[in-house]
Amino acid sequence: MVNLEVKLSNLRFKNPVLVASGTFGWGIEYNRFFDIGLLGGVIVKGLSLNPRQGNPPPRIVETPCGMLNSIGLQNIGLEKFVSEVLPQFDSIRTNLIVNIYGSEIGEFVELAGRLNNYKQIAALEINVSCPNVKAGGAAFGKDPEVVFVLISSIKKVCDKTIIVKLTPNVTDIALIAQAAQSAKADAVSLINTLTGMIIDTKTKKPFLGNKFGGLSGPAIYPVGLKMVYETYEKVNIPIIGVGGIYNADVAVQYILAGASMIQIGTANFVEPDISLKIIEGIRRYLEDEEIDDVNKLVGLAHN
Amino acid sequence: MVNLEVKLSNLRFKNPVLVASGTFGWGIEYNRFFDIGLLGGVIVKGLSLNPRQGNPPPRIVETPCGMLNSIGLQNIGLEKFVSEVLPQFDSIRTNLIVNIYGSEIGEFVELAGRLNNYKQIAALEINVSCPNVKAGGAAFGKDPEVVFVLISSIKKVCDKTIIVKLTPNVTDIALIAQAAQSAKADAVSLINTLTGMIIDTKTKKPFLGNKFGGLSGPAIYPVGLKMVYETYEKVNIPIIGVGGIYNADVAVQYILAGASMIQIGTANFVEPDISLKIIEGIRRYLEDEEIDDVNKLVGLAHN
Amino acid sequence: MKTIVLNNDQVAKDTYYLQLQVPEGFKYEPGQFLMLKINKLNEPLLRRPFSIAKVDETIDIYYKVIGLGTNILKSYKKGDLIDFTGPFGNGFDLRNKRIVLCGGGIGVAPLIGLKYFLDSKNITSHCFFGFNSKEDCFVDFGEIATLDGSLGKKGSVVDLLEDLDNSFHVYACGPKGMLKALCELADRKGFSMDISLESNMACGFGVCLGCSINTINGYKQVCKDGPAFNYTEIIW
Amino acid sequence: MKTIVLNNDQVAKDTYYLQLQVPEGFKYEPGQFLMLKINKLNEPLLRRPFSIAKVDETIDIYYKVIGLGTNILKSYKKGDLIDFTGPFGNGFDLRNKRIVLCGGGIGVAPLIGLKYFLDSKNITSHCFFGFNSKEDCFVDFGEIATLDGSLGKKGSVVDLLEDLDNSFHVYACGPKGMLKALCELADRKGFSMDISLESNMACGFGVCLGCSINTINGYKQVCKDGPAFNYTEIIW
Ligand SMILES: Cc1cc2nc3c(=O)[nH]c(=O)nc-3n(C[C@H](O)[C@H](O)[C@H](O)COP(=O)(O)OP(=O)(O)OC[C@H]3O[C@@H](n4cnc5c(N)ncnc54)[C@H](O)[C@@H]3O)c2cc1C
Ligand SMILES: Cc1cc2nc3c(=O)[nH]c(=O)nc-3n(C[C@H](O)[C@H](O)[C@H](O)COP(=O)(O)OP(=O)(O)OC[C@H]3O[C@@H](n4cnc5c(N)ncnc54)[C@H](O)[C@@H]3O)c2cc1C
Ligand SMILES: Cc1cc2nc3c(=O)[nH]c(=O)nc-3n(C[C@H](O)[C@H](O)[C@H](O)COP(=O)(O)O)c2cc1C
Ligand SMILES: Cc1cc2nc3c(=O)[nH]c(=O)nc-3n(C[C@H](O)[C@H](O)[C@H](O)COP(=O)(O)O)c2cc1C
Ligand code: FES
Ligand code: FES
Repeated sequence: MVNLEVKLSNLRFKNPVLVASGTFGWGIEYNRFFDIGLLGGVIVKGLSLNPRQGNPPPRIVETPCGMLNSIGLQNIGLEKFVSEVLPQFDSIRTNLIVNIYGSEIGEFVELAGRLNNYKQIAALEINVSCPNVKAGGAAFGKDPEVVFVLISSIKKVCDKTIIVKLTPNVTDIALIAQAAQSAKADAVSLINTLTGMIIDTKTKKPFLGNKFGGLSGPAIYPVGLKMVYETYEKVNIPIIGVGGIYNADVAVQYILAGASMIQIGTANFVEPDISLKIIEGIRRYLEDEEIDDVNKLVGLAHN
Repeated sequence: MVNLEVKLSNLRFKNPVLVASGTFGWGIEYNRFFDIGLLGGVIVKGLSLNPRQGNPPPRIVETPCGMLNSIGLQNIGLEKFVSEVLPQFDSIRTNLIVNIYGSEIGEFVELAGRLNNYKQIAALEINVSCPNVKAGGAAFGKDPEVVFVLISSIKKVCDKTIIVKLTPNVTDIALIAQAAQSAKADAVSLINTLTGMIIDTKTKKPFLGNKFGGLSGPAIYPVGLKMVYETYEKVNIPIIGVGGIYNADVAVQYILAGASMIQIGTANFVEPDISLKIIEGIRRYLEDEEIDDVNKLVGLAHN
Repeated sequence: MKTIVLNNDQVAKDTYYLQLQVPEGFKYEPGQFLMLKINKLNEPLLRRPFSIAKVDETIDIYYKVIGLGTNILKSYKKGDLIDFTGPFGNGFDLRNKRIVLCGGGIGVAPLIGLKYFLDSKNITSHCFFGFNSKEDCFVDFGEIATLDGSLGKKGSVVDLLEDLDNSFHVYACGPKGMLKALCELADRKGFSMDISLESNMACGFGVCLGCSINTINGYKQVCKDGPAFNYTEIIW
Repeated sequence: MKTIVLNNDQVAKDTYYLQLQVPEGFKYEPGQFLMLKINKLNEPLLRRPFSIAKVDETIDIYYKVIGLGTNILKSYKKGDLIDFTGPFGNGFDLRNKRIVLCGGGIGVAPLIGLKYFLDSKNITSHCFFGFNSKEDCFVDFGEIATLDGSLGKKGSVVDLLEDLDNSFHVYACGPKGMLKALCELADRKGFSMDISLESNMACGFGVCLGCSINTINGYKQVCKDGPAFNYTEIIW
């Protein structure tokens, strides 16, 4: 028997497989396919203080081995989340992680502070890829100082495990990860989507209503993997790997690169129960390699 | 009849289709498949002052809809290039563009100065994605000031058309393009490869001999397209679009995004005469759309 | 889930008739759709939505060859396994009025099942279907209009509905242009109408929020709130 | 270029025999290979190299199902068109010595054509082929060794070459482990040897510089400088 259990700060996870924000709804929708209690954890869709409409359609388009999305963080807002979604997690036996964002630091802090009151929530994942209204629209996650201030402020009002979700659209992602570490983040997750676009040659206009979108899916996994690998050499806090994972082999690659846990995103759309298959695949890999504990795999590619 | 001819500084190109450095050898190798004189231009593989061995194998691996390469700029060096390759271009009726790099500014400048003497060469493409020895290994192309100094210095010794090839592995590629423009570059070409890696789960080690490689191919085209689109709004010099182009539709997307010309890279390996098919496809698109000049297409997606 | 392809024949120009074995316990309502994974590769990556035209002995789907996915789909042979999720979406909302089905092109597909269902309940309905040309037609019932006049009445199927009044309820599916024209007609004539919409989809069951359309009540998801919507709700 | 698949049958465990129509003007030398584009999609993206086992009425290729590409290749049927480039690479360099062909597993493929060629020139050669097991064997000539002893001599094919001396020249192709063992044997026994190597390839004709191997004369390209190399040149 191999051990798949992993720990992150004071949390225990049955296995290192999480599902990525924005690709798993509020979690419960997937119960029609399998018992989501079998997952290491569920990261629900990006939550903001107030409800958001999101971007104009069309919002998604397929690209070679990937997809672009410009959902624009559509969500029901804190109040409805607390009254309608949270109670359903009373009976779900896995870690609930809430992905949050705001358009300025104050919004993040208020949201984190209020979510701190709910015992169903294990951790917060802070999405710093959204545009920072006060800084003229550039993403929070592109400036290490802003990340430091943001995460420090959140840590003051929230004692849950704090994970910082980093954007890959930067020159040096490890630098941002270091800023998160200095601000006492418990972990970083990387990568969010790469910015991209597609133009419709019939209309001669950008295809997405929002012009630009985030590229995800198998196409981007070599990029995410490299960012995890290089960040692993620069920080001491755990890394959660995400980006294009579509089978157990790629999941294992992320763990070997230095990820303590991994997230499945776009692949959930293609194969709703892919995360279960990946858990089984990681178990089989460990058995075949005669390694008794998944934690022993983390970062092995650096040796 | 539609016009496909485009101009760049004082050069004329039969059509806007070039072939990308490192994917077309020294050009002549492709004559076994078709008459390379039919191309808008040929950008030959990265040349350095002295011959270079390149990186240890394995050097390439396939990824979803893409490939990673870590060739490491293997090449025969200036002397052999001048004596063995250049004379063959006397009889080839297309624009020869030489892609160059150095490990420090002085090397670039010497190379550009010496290449300035050869009439067979129409333009130089300056590859600033290679590691800068003096700056501790970070690429030249990540620092706008370095790009400014480098290109200004090259312009002093070389009066050929100067194209600056930009790396996408930066927070703000338009900023680098602006630096190139300030230094009086004649054009920028983007994008070079995205840095990525793959880990072999059998050996638990990075697959490539050099660990990291450059991701190219269809997978990356939405990223390249977006960078061309945003750079078009920030600079006045022509943009040459490159990254994942594999058919005429994607080529037209790049032109609509703002590229005056485009380069075909990885697709040359898959289909050696793809560049000819893309020229024909662009022509057919213009005919279908009843547009009489490819130059009228440039940047239309911004309207 | 996987099921067996029982038939995949061309029935009109670029139009194929796909029959799948009905998996045990499979339930569906007219108006719902399946998401098909076309091959085992990462290209095409996402599943493609197809309306269930009808389910009795088999699950019937009619599809038009458009791009990457449908070009591969047409090479499936009897006996091959195909991977589906669903059925997803809401069934048509049945109204207590005189019922008209109006379809254009491949949009006729979901209406076939509705007609079949209404017949089984002894509810009378009138069918009007439009195609570009005779060679595009894949139904053998209903009044037909073709743009080139090669079958039925020459012109748009919308013209066939000129006589409707507010005692009618229309279920419509088809290309955007046709649906827009129908909406204008409905405004003019006063009949009520549900229209079945399309959108690029990633999941098909409401989690990606990618298939939004704009309505007077804000963005709605085609896959979960539709695919049929009351026409007065849509902002084009 | 495209040509027609004439046969694609399984001939041993995971091993298929692909026969292609010989296009007009097609020329080849034993030792060369073709690059096949497996489908029209971007996945798998790159062409895959396969040795030409032999050309007479047809182009013969033997291939082993390994991963993405070969799993699709095996579904090709008689009459399908397949897209190739090549032939690329150098033919085997013929030596004026007593000739031995030594192949392991699918590495036997290119030696079939060499044997055929030598026979046609009335040059005597001795063939030694190794497989894991009887079920992997797809040749009906030569001396066979299998690791499990189910066919021929039990053990490695390398053991069959113990009697060679410096009057012999060996052409070898097979897995890395076997080739390394052969190199040691060659050092010990003094025979000369050319070995056919593999590498991931993007272009197949010397322009991508991706298929490099390390030699005492610096990096060389398997596709252009090989695929066969004098064994003394290789740095493992
Ligand atoms: C609920 C629902 C039910 C449906 N039912 C049916 C049915 O019963 N029968 C049927 O034939 N079809 C049906 N469709 C439509 C069907 O899903 C599409 O025709 C199919 O997905 C096309 O897939 P493809 O891979 O062949 O084409 P793709 O290559 O994916 O192209 C499909 C369309 O996507 C858009 N698109 C994708 N990429 C781009 C780009 N780069 N630029 C511009 N546009 C782009 C275009 O509109 C294009 O025509 C239905 C759709 C929905 C939403
Ligand atoms: C000159 C030459 C001649 C050849 N002749 C023959 C022949 O006659 N018959 C034959 O059967 N084969 C031959 N081969 C080998 C054949 O080309 C390969 O088996 C084939 O390309 C496999 O393709 P695939 O898509 O099925 O496998 P892939 O899925 O591409 O995997 C193939 C191999 O690539 C490597 N690889 C790719 N990605 C990774 C990764 N992420 N991590 C680790 N490893 C990876 C591994 O070694 C893997 O086994 C030849 C090769 C060369 C170079
Ligand atoms: C439709 C969609 C919506 C997403 N929404 C969010 C979000 O709300 N918050 C967030 O941090 N990341 C979001 N992401 C990014 C994913 O969580 C993930 O980081 C990214 O898709 C890369 O992983 P993948 O390639 O496995 O999908 C979204 C991705 C997709 C495809
Ligand atoms: C094998 C290989 C070698 C390359 N060598 C060079 C080079 O020497 N100089 C350079 O500027 N770009 C080089 N590139 C980058 C390409 O010119 C191009 O910018 C990149 O591959 C993206 O385009 P593509 O997706 O069409 O291949 C190389 C790319 C590949 C795949
Ligand atoms: S397709 Fe995902 S929400 Fe509708
Ligand atoms: S495969 Fe491209 S150089 Fe050998």
